[in-house]
Amino acid sequence: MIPTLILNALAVSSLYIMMASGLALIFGLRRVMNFGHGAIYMVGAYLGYTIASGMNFWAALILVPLIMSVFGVLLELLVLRPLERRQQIEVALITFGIGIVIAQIVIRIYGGTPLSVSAPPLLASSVKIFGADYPVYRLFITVIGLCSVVALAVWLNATRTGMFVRAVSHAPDVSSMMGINADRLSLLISTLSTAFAGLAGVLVGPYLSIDPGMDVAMIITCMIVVVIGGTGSIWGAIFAALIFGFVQTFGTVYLHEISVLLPYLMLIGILVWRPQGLNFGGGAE
Amino acid sequence: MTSATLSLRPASRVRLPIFGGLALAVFLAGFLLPGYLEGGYLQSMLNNGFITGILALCVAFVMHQCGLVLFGIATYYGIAAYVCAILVNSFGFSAPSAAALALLAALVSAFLIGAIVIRVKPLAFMMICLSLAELMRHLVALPSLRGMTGGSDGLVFMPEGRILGIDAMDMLDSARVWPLIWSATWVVAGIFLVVALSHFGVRLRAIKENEERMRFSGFDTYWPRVLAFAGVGLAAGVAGVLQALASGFASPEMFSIITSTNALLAAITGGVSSVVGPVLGGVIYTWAISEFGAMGYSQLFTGISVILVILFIPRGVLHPLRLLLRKGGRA
Amino acid sequence: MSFLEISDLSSGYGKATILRNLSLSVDRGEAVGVLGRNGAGKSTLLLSIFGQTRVFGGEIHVAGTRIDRLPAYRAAHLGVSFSPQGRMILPNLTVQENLCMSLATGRKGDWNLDAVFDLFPILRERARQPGVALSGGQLQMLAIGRALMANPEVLVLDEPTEGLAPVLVDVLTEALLKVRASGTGILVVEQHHALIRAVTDRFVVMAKGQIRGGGDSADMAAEEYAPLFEL
Amino acid sequence: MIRVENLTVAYGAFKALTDISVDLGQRGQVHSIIGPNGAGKSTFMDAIVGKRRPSAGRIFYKDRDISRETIQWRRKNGMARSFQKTSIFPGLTIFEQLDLVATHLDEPDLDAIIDTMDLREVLHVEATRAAYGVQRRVDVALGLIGRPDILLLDEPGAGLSAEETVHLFRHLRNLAAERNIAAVVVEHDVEAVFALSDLVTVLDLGRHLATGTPAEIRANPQVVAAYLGTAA
Repeated sequence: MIPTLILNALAVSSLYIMMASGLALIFGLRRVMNFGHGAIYMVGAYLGYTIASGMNFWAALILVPLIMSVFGVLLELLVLRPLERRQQIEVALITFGIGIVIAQIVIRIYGGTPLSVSAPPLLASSVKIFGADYPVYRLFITVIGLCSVVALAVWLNATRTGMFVRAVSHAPDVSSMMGINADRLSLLISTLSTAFAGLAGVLVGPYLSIDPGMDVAMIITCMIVVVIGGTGSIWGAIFAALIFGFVQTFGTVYLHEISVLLPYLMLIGILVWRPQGLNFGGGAE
Repeated sequence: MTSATLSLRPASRVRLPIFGGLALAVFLAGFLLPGYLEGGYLQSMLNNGFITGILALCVAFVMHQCGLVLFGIATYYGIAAYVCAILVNSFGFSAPSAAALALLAALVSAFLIGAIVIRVKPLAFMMICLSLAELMRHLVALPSLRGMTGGSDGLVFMPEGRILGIDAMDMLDSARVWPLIWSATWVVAGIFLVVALSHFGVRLRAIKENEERMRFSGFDTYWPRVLAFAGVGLAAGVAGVLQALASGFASPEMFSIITSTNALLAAITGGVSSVVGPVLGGVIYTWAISEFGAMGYSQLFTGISVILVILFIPRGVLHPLRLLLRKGGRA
Repeated sequence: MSFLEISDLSSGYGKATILRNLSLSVDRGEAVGVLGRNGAGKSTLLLSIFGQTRVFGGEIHVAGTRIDRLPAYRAAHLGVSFSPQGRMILPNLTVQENLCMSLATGRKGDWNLDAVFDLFPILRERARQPGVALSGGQLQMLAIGRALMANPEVLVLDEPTEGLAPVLVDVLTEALLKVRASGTGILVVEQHHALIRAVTDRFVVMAKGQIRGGGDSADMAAEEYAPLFEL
Repeated sequence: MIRVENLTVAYGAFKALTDISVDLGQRGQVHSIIGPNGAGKSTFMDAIVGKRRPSAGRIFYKDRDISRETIQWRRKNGMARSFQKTSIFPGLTIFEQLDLVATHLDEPDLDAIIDTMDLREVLHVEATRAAYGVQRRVDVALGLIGRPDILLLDEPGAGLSAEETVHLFRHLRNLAAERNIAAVVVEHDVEAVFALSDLVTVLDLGRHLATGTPAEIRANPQVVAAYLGTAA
């Protein structure tokens, strides 16, 4: 029981990590909270459904992040850059509006009924872990989640571009005086962030279900994760996403229906304790 | 809290009789409205519009006085509606006592939440308020509370007793409940206006402008904002009770993001520094959303409105008008 | 037009005007010292070049390109690089990463990690440590090294000797002379007359946001300049 | 009025101020604090008004240890400050903000302050629309409200032209005399400091170098070496 739960928690956390780290990266660079992130994830999921049923799941896994990165370019060029001088809350509200519009368009196209995607044959089986049958697909999500965290860490810490991203996140003015072009980095980060959201969308299809409320549910989750992690702190967000996944998974089993309230109670609890969030390991603020 | 006395600028004092007279005339004329509308669609639209207007006033107040975006006003609105409905249904309270306790519940919950969220940064404040509304939406829909809250179907209730001379049963009639909604809007707007003009209002705005200087001027900067937040919760509770009484219904949808977004939109469009603008905004958006809703586009309309309003009129449609009236200088 | 040409510049922060109609130019390979009391506007002058102030009037040209309306990062790309006051080393980046920030300019030249490490050997030993772990003198070396990594035509320094022990001032003077010898120009704001005299060709004196005068650095001690330093 | 004993303020491992002991604030006098950038002047100011907690040492105000008192307590008990970066309430009119603070601190004669700081003409202007020199005067006026016993001013001349600085300093000198308050000023403009101060304290690298009359300070060889240089 417990090992299965831990694995489930890791699988869910992986999705949250892919989402929340993207949000935190954009926030670090641009000080903008992208409230449309949930809608991007939703588009990823529905596109994934279309491609998976038209071609196959593996094509969706490759194509959707590529297509979604176009949204990132648009986000940077049409929203973040022109609105650079507006207040961060105003920009956040605009992304929120954009999120609603995107979600509504998706609902227009696909209708309001939940859809499901089946896992590809290769991953549809289950394996024995600690004596219990466990679906391979969930392990697959966890592996992808872990890989993306490792890739992100390597990219941020071992490449020159990653170092520039860290520099701008910590000290935008010093970085600009040293000649670092934050606009170009922001384009890259936006693209990465939406691609990750798309990837999470594709992955969620065979695991949970695809429905019209998934954008709101995800953005609320992401916001709780980001606030708990300390606004803008990437590692804080990743850690908070892990906690969130575990609390949610174990809560569902041991606390039954009360578990939907747990994340919120956790949020309130942490804010009473530390109004600035957990925020360790070098947040942007 | 030492003083809440009015301190108007000299120029405003001269104008007070004129504006006061005009306002009184409009207020009295409002009661005659049902005679012209003869109930029906327009009247219920107006009722809903004014209720949204009260919520918009709350959002505008917090934005203008505290510089914070209250993106979760639905929390207190919904709490009041549910408390009212539950007290009537499960505990047999009469309408007036249920309404009074519902307002108290809104006030207390806003006070407790305010005490936590007022300390965090503005962006986190916005996100937390939104999350709390979602918390409530999930809470009232819990299957185990179904007996009390009606679960995801919402809660129908039939109150008894009279509030301000109107029988609670009659309130389901849109024309009969109108005087209550109309005067409540005036009371809320009036109180917000008086607070804004009082020393307490100036103090709130001063904290918004420069919290550090306030501390260096010997002021406490935490409790005034918590109190303001609690007061706003109470006002949103008024809207919630009105909605509950007018429809005999409380539903999880009252807590939805869309409720909060519409109030926010109405406040920004109307202009957060005015008390007329947000109410007007509430009426206009309620009408527009109902029109677009008939075609199934209500959320799309909300989304597009958010983008356009923030992009082009972040300070409200009345703002350019005011600048014109003011002719550059302060009246 | 000189390589760095500041003409009739008025700038400041928010509503406050600090510089008033200031003009100054630095040629390729030339070294200019800026003197003046605290609060004279020397730092504001340098920050204006790097887009960190609000420009109310006048123009700034670098290598013939007008930069006061361009994004702040462009200045470094065009060949001026900055060692700011207080060093502004990023504490959570390593020494080597701090140095490599300047690679963003994409400018090629003789200054690379090895050259900077040769100039300041202590930085080589500390290359993998975080910026926060350095002493004041090492931070200053790092700031100068970071600016050199951009291979500038003109190196801009704001109070490089601030808070340094006298012996370190000598080390710094030596290093700056080597920089000059490599053909790089220098614009330095400084309170230590000795350093200005040793390193620069000419000096100007600022007071209350304006340049009040100047001359050859070699003659700084001359009688005729004494009134300037009383400003 | 203020006695600082062995004050040390550290940010992590870095000591911004080391073991400073000095008496400040004679009624009716202007006491200036000078020193190079990074000497710890602002930290010193912050420690006195309660924005920064001392790591060691104590601060006495009217012979009472106030090291642990809040900013609000200090203000209510007669310690006021102005800011290096103008710190006023941009969206309020000048009257609104003065009136607000005056009501809170029971200032009996706001009119006198308005006249002293020459703000009568601009009372109903929104502060952000006022000229920078006016904003600086509002900053000082906010500090004057409530009959403070001691007024600490952090670089009142920053961002002002030479004429405006002199203007402001004349105001200050008159104020100290008229209202019998102690003015403590952190300032860069050495000429203005020497011309208008009764006492001068020099800080350097977080240490107390000297305190004395302008004439004594000018003649102090240590100060000349560390700070004034050829300017002495």
